[in-house]
Amino acid sequence: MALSKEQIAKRISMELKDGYYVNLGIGIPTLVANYIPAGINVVLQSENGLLGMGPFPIDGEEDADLINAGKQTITTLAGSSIFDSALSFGMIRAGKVDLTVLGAMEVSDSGDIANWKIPGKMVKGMGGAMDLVASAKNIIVAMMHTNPKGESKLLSACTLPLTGKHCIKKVVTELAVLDITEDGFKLMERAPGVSVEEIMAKTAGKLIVHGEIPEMQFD
Amino acid sequence: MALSKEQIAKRISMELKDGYYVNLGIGIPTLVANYIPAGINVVLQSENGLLGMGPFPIDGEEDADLINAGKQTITTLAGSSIFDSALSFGMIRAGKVDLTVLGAMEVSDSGDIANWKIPGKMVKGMGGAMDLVASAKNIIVAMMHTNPKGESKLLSACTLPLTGKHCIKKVVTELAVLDITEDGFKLMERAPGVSVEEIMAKTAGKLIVHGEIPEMQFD
Amino acid sequence: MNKVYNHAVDAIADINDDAVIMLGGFGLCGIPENSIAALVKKGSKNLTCISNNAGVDDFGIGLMLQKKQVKKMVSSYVGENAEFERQLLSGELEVELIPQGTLATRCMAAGYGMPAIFTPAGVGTEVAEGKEIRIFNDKEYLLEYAFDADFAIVKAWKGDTEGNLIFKDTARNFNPLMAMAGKITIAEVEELVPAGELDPNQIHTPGIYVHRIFQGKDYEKRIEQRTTKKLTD
Amino acid sequence: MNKVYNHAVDAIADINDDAVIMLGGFGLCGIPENSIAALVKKGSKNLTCISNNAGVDDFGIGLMLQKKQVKKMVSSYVGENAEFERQLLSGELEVELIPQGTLATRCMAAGYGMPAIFTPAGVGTEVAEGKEIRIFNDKEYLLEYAFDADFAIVKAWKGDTEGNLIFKDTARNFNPLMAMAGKITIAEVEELVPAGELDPNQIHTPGIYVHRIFQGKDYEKRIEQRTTKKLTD
Repeated sequence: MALSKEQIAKRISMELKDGYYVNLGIGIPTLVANYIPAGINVVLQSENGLLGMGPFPIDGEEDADLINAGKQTITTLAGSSIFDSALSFGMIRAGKVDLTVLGAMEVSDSGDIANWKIPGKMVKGMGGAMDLVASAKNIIVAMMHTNPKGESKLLSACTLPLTGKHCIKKVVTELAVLDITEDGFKLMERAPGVSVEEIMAKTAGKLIVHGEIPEMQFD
Repeated sequence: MALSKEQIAKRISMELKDGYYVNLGIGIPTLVANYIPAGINVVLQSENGLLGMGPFPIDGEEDADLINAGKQTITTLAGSSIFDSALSFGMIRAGKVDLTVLGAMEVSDSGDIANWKIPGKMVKGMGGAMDLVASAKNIIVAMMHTNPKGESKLLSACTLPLTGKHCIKKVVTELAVLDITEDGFKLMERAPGVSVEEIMAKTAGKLIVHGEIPEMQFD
Repeated sequence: MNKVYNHAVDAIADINDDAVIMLGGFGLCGIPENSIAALVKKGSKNLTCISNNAGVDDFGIGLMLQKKQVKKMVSSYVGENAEFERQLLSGELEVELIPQGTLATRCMAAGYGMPAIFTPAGVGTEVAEGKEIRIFNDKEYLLEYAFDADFAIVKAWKGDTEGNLIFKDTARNFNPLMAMAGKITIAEVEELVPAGELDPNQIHTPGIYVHRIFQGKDYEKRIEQRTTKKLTD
Repeated sequence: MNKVYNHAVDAIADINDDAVIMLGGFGLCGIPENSIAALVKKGSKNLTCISNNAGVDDFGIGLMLQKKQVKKMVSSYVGENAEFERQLLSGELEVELIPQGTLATRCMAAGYGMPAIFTPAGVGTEVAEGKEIRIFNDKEYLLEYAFDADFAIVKAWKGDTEGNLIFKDTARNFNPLMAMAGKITIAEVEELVPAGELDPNQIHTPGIYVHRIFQGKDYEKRIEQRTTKKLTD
């Protein structure tokens, strides 16, 4: 059975390690914060200028001066620090952020990503996405395997304007976990009950299937 | 009569304008701070990372954590700000410092300056001098007209390794005030009682003397 | 040298038609509300606005868009604004989209007197078109130029009469970067104090970068995405 | 993930022979006294030290020079040290002199992930020899590269268990810049507090840049040029 968005987030949360600094994009990536494994400490970065992003404020305690990169009111935590947006992207560019999770419209089997622009539609802008994908050492894409028309979003080459090239390391969809290797998408795990055949059918880019593909394990 | 070092400093202080941010080098330039004209407000920058440098502390109140670029214990003033050395040179490079005063071993008639290295002698380093001369819009050199051997320090070309090229705008010595123009040193003022002939004799670089040269006026 | 102005109207009085201005803030957080209101009142036209976002329809830079004062927006993200979209699609408004980190760093570069910087953001994308690419340590970088703005308008929490600024929480964002980058920098602050009241160690923007300062009033501080949880959560 | 160390000796235990290290401080102001003492005790040799100055004969990096631990100094100014001069003239010690602003900015560049920066400092001088020159707006600039250091060792006033740092007065100097630039950054602080005690708005170095932190002790804070005035002045 295909994963829910929450399950995709939960599967990605298993990639977190103690002491990681993590930047979570808008959408499914944001949900990852809800599944940080017990016993490990992860610091969330918000690229407008905050390390140590806390949960939403309690009703009535929201502060217009304290928002995240999604413009949501948030809180700080013990140990938080605030800085300007240049230092924020500076630490991203310098590789100090250990993991970046973001959504995508398309990912190619060579690690290209498209997630900011659809020709013919109003273009809102790339925000910090191009900086993040160009700089982060470790980027996981959280997205649906196919678009609403049922077409694969895992392609041999992106059709939409790129956000970045050769930068994505891993993709987690409702069907599968895939590493991006020199040889293309490498199928690592299947969603419980989802067949390798279904994943093959819905993956347009080069897919490598080696041996038995385990099902994802959730507690 | 040739100016004292204090008088050189005093003459330079007449170049200050209200609201100026000023960086003063070690030696005679430091003395300029003692002659800031009444009624104008000048903010002193110390390139290790301070705007609003105050006087030396009162005996017993010196603080090892508060020094100037000459490593002397100093104080802050109302309105001071502290920053790191990159921002300090950043504001210098960005042209935010209105006036820089520094000493020199040699100055050429095209505005080159040499003040950091004597071949054959132990070289201590350029410190911030190269940054200052390369970046400041308005640089005045405070120095003696001749070296201890009696040789002119105002040359057609520097003989010592350069600190910067085409950067000095004005030179104030114990004998004269000279602007550096496209045509060379332009004699602007004489020290009281010093003859144009003496200045000509002690200036090796190209010297322009147009009309009557006034004596410097001190209150 | 008095940097203190009494009113936003005076502080922005010489921002005329065709000026290139930077406006601090991220979304509606930390935007110079008083200065924007004064600019709307003054009515300067054909402005080029460098700002991470373009406000919403009825707040922030959106108010200037309503009055068709903006010729060009230089931003990283311009959603949340229907009038903006209308002007863009009709060709009345020009937009240059720049990656957020590049935008921030190009402001910083101006404040640090660095004419250009290198960033990998946008390599391999349409952002790189026409730009110089340079390889360092086997990685490609774009050469991006420092901004050159006639005015920078920023909003701080506290400021003093010397122009020193302190920002609060994530309302800091682009404000100190733009404060460094304007030929003339105008800061509006929630609280203006005499020089000497702020700790020199806690200044975010040294006064040397700030040419005009005034105490703003009636801050609305609108929240774009009010997200909260119940006390019982 | 525990960043807290109990002793300088543990924090610097893996700084071995041939390491490239940065040391914060300007003159003797804001130098990491405890870490230097631990390095002297450990006795690592052939170190390359990037530091604005080289201490004095019997304090600061001078203590490492006495034990001949330093192969190369990368500094802007190295006076005030007779043993340094002796080693330099005898060829035991290599020195690379760099303009102070360039030194600071090359540290900052590393912390900002910028592989290189442009500065006019040194144009037309021997500092420019062999370097790429580029003209922007009719002015010449040198291309200077970000530093690459194995370790950065800095001294702060206060720090917390997350590695956040606050510096005091001009003891800030190169410290936050080097803190950003080390592959591994070690911070010694006068006072180490639990996370949450420092105001997030007043952090000078965010903890993401700091890998190890310890509370130093017995700070001598020697003054190089004690200049004072009499109360009656």
